[in-house]
Amino acid sequence: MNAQDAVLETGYQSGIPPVNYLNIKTTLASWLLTKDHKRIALMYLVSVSVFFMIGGLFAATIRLELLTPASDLLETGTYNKVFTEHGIMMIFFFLIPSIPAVLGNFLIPIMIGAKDLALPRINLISLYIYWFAGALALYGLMVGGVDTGWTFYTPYSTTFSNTYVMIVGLAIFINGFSSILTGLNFIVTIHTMRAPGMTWFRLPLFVWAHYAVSLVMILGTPVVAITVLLLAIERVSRVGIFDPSIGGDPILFQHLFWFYSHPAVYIMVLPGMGVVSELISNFSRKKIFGYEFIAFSSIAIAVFGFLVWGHHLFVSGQSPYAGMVFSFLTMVVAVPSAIKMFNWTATLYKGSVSFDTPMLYGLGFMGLFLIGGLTGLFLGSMGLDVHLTDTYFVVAHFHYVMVGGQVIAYLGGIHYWWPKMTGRMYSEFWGKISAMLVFVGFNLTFFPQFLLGYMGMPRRYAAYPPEFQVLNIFSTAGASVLGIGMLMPVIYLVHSLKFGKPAGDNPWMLPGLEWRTTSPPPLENFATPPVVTWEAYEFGEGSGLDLEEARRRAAAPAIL
Amino acid sequence: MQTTNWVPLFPEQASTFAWQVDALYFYLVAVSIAFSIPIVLAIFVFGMKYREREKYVSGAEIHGSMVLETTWSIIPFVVSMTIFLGGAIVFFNQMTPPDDAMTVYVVGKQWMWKMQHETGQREINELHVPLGRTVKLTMTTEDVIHDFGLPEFRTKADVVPGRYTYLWFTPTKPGKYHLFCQEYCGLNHSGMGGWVYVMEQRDYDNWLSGNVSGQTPVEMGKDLFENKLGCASCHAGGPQQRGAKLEGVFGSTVKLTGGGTVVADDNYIRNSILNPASQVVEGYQPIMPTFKGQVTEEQLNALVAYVKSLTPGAATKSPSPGATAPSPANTTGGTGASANNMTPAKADRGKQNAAGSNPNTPSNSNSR
Amino acid sequence: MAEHHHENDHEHIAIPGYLGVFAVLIVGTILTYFVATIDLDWIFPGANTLVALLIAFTKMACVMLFFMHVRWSPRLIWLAVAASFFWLAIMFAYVMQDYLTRSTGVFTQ
Amino acid sequence: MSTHGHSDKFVYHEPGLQHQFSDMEQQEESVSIGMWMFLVQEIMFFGGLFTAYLVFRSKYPMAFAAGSNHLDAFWGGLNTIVLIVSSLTMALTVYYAQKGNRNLQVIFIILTMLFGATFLGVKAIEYNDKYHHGLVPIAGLNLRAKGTAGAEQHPEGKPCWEVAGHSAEPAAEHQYVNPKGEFEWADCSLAKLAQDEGYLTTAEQIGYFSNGELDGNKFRDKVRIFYYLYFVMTGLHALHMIVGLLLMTWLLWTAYKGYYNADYYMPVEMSGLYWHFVDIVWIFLFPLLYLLGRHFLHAGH
Repeated sequence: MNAQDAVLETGYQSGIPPVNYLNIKTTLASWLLTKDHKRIALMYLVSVSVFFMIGGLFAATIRLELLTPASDLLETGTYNKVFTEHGIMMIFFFLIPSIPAVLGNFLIPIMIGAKDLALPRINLISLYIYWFAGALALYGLMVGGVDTGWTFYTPYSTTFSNTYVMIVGLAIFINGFSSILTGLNFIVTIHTMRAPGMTWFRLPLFVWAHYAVSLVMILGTPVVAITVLLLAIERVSRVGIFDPSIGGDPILFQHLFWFYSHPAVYIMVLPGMGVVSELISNFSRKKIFGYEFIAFSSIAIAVFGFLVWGHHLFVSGQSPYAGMVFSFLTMVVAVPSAIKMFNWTATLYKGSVSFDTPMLYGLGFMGLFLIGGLTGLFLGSMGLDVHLTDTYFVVAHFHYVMVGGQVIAYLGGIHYWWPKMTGRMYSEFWGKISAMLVFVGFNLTFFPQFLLGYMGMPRRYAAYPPEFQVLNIFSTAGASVLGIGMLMPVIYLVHSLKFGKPAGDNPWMLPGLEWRTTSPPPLENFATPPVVTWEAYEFGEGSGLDLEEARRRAAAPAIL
Repeated sequence: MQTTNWVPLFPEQASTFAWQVDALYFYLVAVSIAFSIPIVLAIFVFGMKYREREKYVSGAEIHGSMVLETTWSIIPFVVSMTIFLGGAIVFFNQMTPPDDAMTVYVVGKQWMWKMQHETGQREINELHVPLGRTVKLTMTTEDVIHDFGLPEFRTKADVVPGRYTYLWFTPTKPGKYHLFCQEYCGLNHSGMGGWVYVMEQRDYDNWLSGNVSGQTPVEMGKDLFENKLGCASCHAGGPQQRGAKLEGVFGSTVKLTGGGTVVADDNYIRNSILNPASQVVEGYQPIMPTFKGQVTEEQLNALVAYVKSLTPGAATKSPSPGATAPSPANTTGGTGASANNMTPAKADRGKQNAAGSNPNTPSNSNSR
Repeated sequence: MAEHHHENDHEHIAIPGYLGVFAVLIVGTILTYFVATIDLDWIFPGANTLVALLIAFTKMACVMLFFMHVRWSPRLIWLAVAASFFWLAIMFAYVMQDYLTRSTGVFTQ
Repeated sequence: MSTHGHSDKFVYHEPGLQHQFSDMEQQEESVSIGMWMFLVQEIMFFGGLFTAYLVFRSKYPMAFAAGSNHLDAFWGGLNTIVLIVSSLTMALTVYYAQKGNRNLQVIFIILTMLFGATFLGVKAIEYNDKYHHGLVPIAGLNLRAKGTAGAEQHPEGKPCWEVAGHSAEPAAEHQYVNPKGEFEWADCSLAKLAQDEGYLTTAEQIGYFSNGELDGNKFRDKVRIFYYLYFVMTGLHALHMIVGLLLMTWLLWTAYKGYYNADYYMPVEMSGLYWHFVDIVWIFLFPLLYLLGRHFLHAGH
């Protein structure tokens, strides 16, 4: 029996299937020791949300402190710790794992028609590593935190900071292996676990994006691991290669650090692009424009992303000639991102666009990532970077990419696949409201920071000259809106778990494999192993979905 | 364009290449707008025009177009190349100091900037420069990485331990401009700022002459004694003097009111300036105000040196304020520095042979 | 997967083969020592290092191809090996391009 | 399929097949790709260290040569041989696993472990030697010092480049105290040599000299960087050896239990990959750390 029959059999079932991965076993052990990628994904979802909350609290504190020029709410020392912890929590414990470990973990096996990831035990191990590292980081936070900035620049972090650099550094070192294992798992899975008929060019772009990300994780993360290790050794032994007093070189640390940490930016945003590709195509019910180009631009970004780290070092004492090379390559990386942008836009053309909550997030992503990407050019262009680097322009830029890009996409993805994960539908009304709030609040928060940056307000300042205050007030005001917008989903999503109406297996009648199994899916994802006979993003008759029936049901008065 | 607007969007253009940076900025803003407007417009138009009319109808069967893809790969590439070139040119200017530059040595330390002019004047967190003169900063730091950032001059450079980095600008407008440390450097990072004063040549010369720290300790002390602090009004000889006579006092033993004697050595003089009431010389009223907090260490040294100089033969033992001069710790190994350590290092040796080592030039001597 | 070779057709190398590779490795080791003791700087400075590295690479190739069976592995494995060395090269090249051109922080000196 | 005597007995129950795979073949492919991806990240992990080595070697070649010449190439070479032999035995282990020959499997695993242990033993000897000669870069860890030509208290009035020849054979050793346990290095003759022959790098011209004079202390600091890298690199490698040995112990147990056969021996093969990788790392560490300055011993003087 092939997938079409499976659909006909289970396709329109609108209740919660009696047996699914959530209720098949309910003991605590059945969760903590599970090897089921879906349960692991859910546990990741909870964990990263916790870290996102913590990081968010720090963000709020920062904005409050910056409401006034003087450092009156926090002393400078506390402020330094706060922005450092904000960066560490958000980057290492939310942004990097969020989409791959939650959505990727949940969806990749389903999307390629597999029973599970290729290495489920490794998957569980990576979750525990993540938990351990997170706990360690939180411990470091409890005992006094760290104040080096998330970049840990030497020699401040090795010699001069008297905060808990060791603990947090160790946490980051350990956490690295969690994401290495995840990436490793994805690559293996995508190579070996595809269902019959699921050729490379029938893969959803979400999977392509994650393939690219996994490459970066495997090739980049070990380098930052060894770098942080060297940092730790040097901090303990008081001697090392970053120590200028014996002829070491602090800038070597920056090289090694950014060799990973710039590609890490792509680790954070590439999966977002994958999600958005799904959203745009599916909610305009039209095959995505230029599938191959989007797929390969992901790979291109992953590869070129490794060649540009030096643009963080234009003013740091790096050779200006090296700066030239890095700047040039940075400009080259802009192209694949542009290609994606244009293709998404073109996908809307002659589509049948519906504006459900996930789509709102998708469109929001396009707008914000557009600005984020373009301002990246400002910073990649050396002459301008000399003026802008280490100012709020940089802060605004990477928040546009990280929050405006990655977080928005993450929220969109969560809304999009929520019915599949839980079998319940959230309140569409509140969904739309929060999407709007997030978009508005975000822009109000971070756009003023571009202006502040060009005026020269330095980043990581607890106290700033009074002429910068007006824009900072705008920013803080926006932040409060953003905060509300971010909290609302937590409320109505949790609420929907109990009271949301059953979503049915395929609420939007979409062709992706994940919509052809029950929601929530059974333990091994499919009642019968699927055989793929349709192209990616095939919305017409070729998809084998019974759209007529679906229309009839849609026309019928909804049962509430 | 004035920093006095209620929302100033642009810092002043105060250096020769500031306009280039701004031009580049405007070019990029233009590019950004040129790219965003069409895309955003397209999103809105398509969104409205092709919004879902009937449920579950699939959109048109368009899978892509080679022509379009190549177009919108090539155009962004070309544009980004123009951006790269523009940036590279401006960067080249920012990194290429003219030869006729006047050098100022800068040492960063947590959390202050120490400058020294070639003529010997020292400043802290302030830099006075003449209008229109090209200034080249030779910078290093005693501890962590700092960054000498001058937004109004549109330039900035990290200051790295164990090596020199350079920065140059030619101020074009008199005024007072921000100096920020823009590389995070620890606890008081946000306090590690200051001002750059751009002055007309005339004012600058006045400032130079007004700034005593170029003088020898004795001259400086004399100046303080007679003008700045007005000690002379009491201590200068003469019938109606209220303060003790200082000529020849150094090294002698003086009687104190309420008995007891003390040898008038460095510490005694120092102490009498800071807490005069503690050891009053017999026959004088304890009326002298304390100068604690009004005189810097350096000025104190100078005063002591001057008082000594009033006693023939004692002056030779005068302490040199140079002893208190800063010198970077972490300069043992020429780090990434390579040749750029050579030039100043040589200059340094030169100075040692000639005018005694320049305190703000990192010396190559081993700090272990 | 088309490029898959089942590992069980493992007659690809037998005892003599392994011993041969082993011999090569031993010889390489001894060779690398003696070459290191000869001064090759008359060819060009650093010639010694180059020779040492060439030998090391040969030895590595032997181990990978025969001991690790890369020679009989699917294309993907070749790709993985190639990729890792490519990325190593990136790291070396792009870090060194800074150090080799970093005479100073400014262009003209 | 091999038709080896042992295999039929195991053919029905495929011991390792996990639920997510449809067949053994898919599982084997997945596992081997997974292992290779792991090795890729290992390569990048050591890659960071090699980058650091490259940078500082290119800055301070003479200091690195001096430091390297003081390492004992004999022990290093011996260890290389030992590792290569262990690689051979490991390869043979896999070979006999494929053949489904349990006994030879077990024997060769034991041999492999023996050679692995030998390697660690030799490393221990070397580390101990460094400790006694004040060559541990961390201050305070060289408390029990023995003098040799390479690192001994600075002879009075002698410039650092005339300290007795720094040849590998130790001069008459004598105990002496190194109260602070400082890193010790007196001999900078190689820097002198390079200065005379005029191939100092710019970094060296700054890094070794104070006021135009060769400065023994500054040279010592650069040698210290070499030893720092030496200890970190060999230390991490040794750590990988230890992990490898644990892996081997587990392998030995399962092999002894007759867990593997001609149809299922992935664990053996995967452990083999890891073991060979560790061997490869050493193949590079040996020349880079032990041999790179040898020719100066026989060239300059």
